[in-house]
Amino acid sequence: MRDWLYEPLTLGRFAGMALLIFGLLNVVLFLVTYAIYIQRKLLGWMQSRVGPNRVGPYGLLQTIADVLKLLTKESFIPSHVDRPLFLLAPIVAFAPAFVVFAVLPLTDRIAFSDIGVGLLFYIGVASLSTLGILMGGWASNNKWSLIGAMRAVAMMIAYEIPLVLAALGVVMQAGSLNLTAIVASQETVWNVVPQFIGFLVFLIAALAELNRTPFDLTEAESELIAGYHVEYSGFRFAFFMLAEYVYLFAMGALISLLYFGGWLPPHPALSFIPGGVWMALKTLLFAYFPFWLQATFPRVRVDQLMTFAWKGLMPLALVNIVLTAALKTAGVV
Amino acid sequence: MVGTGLLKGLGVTFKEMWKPKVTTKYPDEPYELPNRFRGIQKLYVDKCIVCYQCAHICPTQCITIQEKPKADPKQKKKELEVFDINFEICILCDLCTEVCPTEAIVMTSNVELAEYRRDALHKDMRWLEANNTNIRELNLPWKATSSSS
Amino acid sequence: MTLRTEEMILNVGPQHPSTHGVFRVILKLDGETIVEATPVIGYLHRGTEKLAEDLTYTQIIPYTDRMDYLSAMIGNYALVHAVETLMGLEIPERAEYLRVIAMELNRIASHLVWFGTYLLDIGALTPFLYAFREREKILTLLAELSGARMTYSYMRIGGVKWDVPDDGWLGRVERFVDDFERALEDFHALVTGNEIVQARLQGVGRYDQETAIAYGLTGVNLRSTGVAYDVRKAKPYSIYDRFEFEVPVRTEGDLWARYLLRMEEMEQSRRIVKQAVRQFPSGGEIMARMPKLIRPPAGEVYTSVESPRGELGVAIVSEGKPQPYRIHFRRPSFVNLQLLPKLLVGQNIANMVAILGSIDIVLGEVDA
Amino acid sequence: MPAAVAYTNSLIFIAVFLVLAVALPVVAFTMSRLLRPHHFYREKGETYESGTQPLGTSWVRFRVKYYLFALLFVLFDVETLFLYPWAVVYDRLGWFAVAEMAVFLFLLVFGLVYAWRKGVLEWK
Amino acid sequence: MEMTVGLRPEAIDLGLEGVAAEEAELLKRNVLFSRLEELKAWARSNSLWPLTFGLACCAIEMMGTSGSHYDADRFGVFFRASPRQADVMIVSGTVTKKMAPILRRLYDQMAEPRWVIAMGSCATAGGPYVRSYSVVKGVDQIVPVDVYIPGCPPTPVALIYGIQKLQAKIRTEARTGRRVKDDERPLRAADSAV
Repeated sequence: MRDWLYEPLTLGRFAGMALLIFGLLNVVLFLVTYAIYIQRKLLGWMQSRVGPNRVGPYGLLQTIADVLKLLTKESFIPSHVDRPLFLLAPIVAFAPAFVVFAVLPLTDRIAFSDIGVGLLFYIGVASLSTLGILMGGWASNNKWSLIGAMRAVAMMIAYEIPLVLAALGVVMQAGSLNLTAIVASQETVWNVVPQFIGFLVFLIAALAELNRTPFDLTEAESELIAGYHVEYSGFRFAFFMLAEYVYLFAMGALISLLYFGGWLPPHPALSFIPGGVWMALKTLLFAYFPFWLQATFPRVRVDQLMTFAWKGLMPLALVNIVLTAALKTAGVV
Repeated sequence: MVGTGLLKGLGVTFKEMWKPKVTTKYPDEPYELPNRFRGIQKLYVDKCIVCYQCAHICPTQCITIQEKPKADPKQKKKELEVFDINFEICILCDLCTEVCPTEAIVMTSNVELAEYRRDALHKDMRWLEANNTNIRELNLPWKATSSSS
Repeated sequence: MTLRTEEMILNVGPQHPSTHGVFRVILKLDGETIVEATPVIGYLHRGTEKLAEDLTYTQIIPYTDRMDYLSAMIGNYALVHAVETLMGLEIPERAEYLRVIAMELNRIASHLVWFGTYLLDIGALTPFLYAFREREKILTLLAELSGARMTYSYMRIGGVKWDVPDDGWLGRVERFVDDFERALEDFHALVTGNEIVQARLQGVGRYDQETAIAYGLTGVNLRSTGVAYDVRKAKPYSIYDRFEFEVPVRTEGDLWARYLLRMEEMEQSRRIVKQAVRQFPSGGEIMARMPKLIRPPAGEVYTSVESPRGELGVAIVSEGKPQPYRIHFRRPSFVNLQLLPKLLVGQNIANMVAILGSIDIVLGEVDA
Repeated sequence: MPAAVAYTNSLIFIAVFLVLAVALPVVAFTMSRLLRPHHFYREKGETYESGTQPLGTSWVRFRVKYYLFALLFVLFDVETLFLYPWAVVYDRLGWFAVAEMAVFLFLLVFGLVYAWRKGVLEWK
Repeated sequence: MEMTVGLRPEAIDLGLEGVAAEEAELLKRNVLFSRLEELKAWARSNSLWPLTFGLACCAIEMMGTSGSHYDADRFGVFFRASPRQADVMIVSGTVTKKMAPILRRLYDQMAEPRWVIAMGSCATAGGPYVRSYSVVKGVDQIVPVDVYIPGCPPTPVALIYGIQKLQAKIRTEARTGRRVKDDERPLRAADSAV
């Protein structure tokens, strides 16, 4: 698997890897399907109700029914839209969400690529999705979508920099942009300890990047009907949702790689449990964490969001860098 | 400190997750409605004296009554020929059961009345007579105490 | 350098999650900033007042249920109170206690709907469900009393329709009232203390006392500017003078003040219900002696009550017939809504939703 | 040269990811097209605007209030990118690089403070 | 004493006793086709997303249905604010003449397949406002209605029953391949076009 990367490629290996990637796609789709189910269940429990429980045992087939319904639901193109962009937008929004998985090593054995600039690749590609949202929102020729798309861009320009700056601390710690190397550098202590400020900034900025509560302004239902995808129906709409949830897992994986030691166990004594399990646990934890916030918090206003990002998170991220530099130079960590 | 309110809120939702849920099991188990609940009327055809009071009090005039032509002119008691409730527009205000002097029309707490056709919501005398489950026990408690008029 | 930008005209409503019904505002937007707001009403105009001219007074009661459908008990009471005043009726004490208990429970239920939907407007999901969970308990109590969950038609001219259910209903009311205190604490922990909520509400949608009075605002919308006007205290009706309760007042005049006031009003209603249950008379009639056909004497009357939304007034012109010659309702939602266009100018869409929610309109009442 | 091999292989696999990521929606939309009903008429295609007829188009010169933020964003993003190579080799550089980067960071902070004081970071 | 109202899902009466023999024959020949249709119907009936669209009093009971106590989410009922993504329009309240064209436009903008539930007597026939000058006497004059729920307003229980009845209708139509209800009122010409 990971070894294949370091030897010349044969056709067989290529086919094997392609199959594995296809498998990963299916795993991700499965995870997303059940993330939505678990989201509805968790929200239900936190709201003193039971959530879906009638479709299949314990409601387990609920999201399957939803997906099938959306698949067989009419997905028409409204009359006054910019057709090419309208059709392209869901693909542009979804594709980067899956491509970023390419640079995320899953364990010390399983990795699909090993490039030096893994972290940069992730951050760069992930922000492409905003382009898909902007395309969809603008092409719809709908005022609600337009406002939603504009908000998406506003959020992207507000939270990209704190996100990048917060990750810089981790890079300094590890001395590499390669995610495998970053994990390897956490053998003794996880980055969340020395980089706690950075972790907080990164987490908040990540929530904003994912458009999760309290930063779900782009599709703020009570304000903008459905935001940028108001005019999308059927499976095209489903792909916007899919992209959003795939990112949830990608971001969950990234946070566990950057700050929680990826596949490393919390204590060496626990290393009999395979790394993949640790990685999966951490990823799921961070993928489901936003649902808890969703059950609790209201939405911030767009001006508050900008102010918070530029006046709150930016200075905090800069302080984090200076602090890391100082500590490193002093030889504390 | 900034953030304590947020954390407290998270605590509330987290605690709620472990509490028992309030959701009813309704379609699997019957749903209990109070005795006084206003679902749909039940008619006792024998008790009806065809006084038309219910039809007159009805704010939406959804009750249609017709009496039977008397076969025997000496016969005192009037009898019902038609008693229809247009349940499309019935607003369940309970005034008809309140004015009925013989309690020939009373409320039941049956609420599962959805239909595919509008016509099916026209309930005739037979239907209303056959509707004999979940009938309200007491119709007018205050009638006994202050029926001076 | 200025950039030339165009204004965009955006319809908010009639189908919009945050207009609380079929209300429509036409916004002229510059970016997300509102330059001009034009409310459009009438999408739920059902001609209640005209219909009432053909109906006897008893028959009008179900229609008052459907005007302010969140507080139907208070609508019921407003009508029967006006007719009773016109007729000069003496109402049995037991009936008055039942009315007050029902009305105050209904006021809590109404504020709970406001609380839930308001928080939904500003993006929080869970308070809505907690509020409806508590409301469901009230609705069950009221259904046990009156037989309906929302459109009660419980009050009659001269009394009430039903006596207390004899299966310990009052005890259940008292238990609910005690439990509700804890629920309110939960709401405060979940919402009031939340910094995001505070940031969203404080200092937004502010107006001063003069404006409020000039626009004829009543209820919480007025009290948030420092005027302690509550019909229950100012012109006591029913038996409200027998209970100890406060009229909460704040002076900020912003969304936050109105939020806190409504939360505090629930607490005050809770107090009233508790006292009413304690003082509840052990026996007595629930209906005054009434003629079979209610014919108030010829004349005019205007009475008002404090609904959850403000002063709900009923004006009746009677010609001595069983039907009114003319009946008019002073609907607080409608009056309070007038200030909206002025408040919205210069705000953004997120604030618009919050401001509209804080006025707390019920479209059935606005359009009647 | 294993590193170079790894790099080429990685790029190939990333390309596979990209192909799959594009193929999935394309295949799904095609499948959906076969399964879903088609019934389009003029009223259905009308732009949705809360149930009313849209007043005017939405393709106007929309006032993007945050264009100053956007300009700052470009600036800061580029500057932040410069920080990355420095961060990677931070350990191996001496005090000189630290000092140099301190100057750079200072400029960044200075820019932020300047924008802040200028009121650019106010949402107007 | 508490009274109870019972419901067994199989007790839902479809008014569909016996499909004609030749139709049954036709069905047999199209087993594969009907299986697919049944699968679609299963998915659609279990994922009815109503449009967030409240008109009057009934809307509050509709909200109550998604509240904790009744939890419409159990059935996969999940409110969507955009008509493009909604499957069922629950007309909850009085439709006035001013509102009628808007209701129709919203219905038009929904993607197919789509259904309409007339909730409450106002939506069914005008209800208490049947004699009012400004109220539409029944929403079926504007959009084709699948299920009528009487009541003023219907309790959440009645609405859940109505939703179940709609689910039953969707599944039955897929299984038998014929409409459960003959719609006597012709739709607008636009509906039958294309």
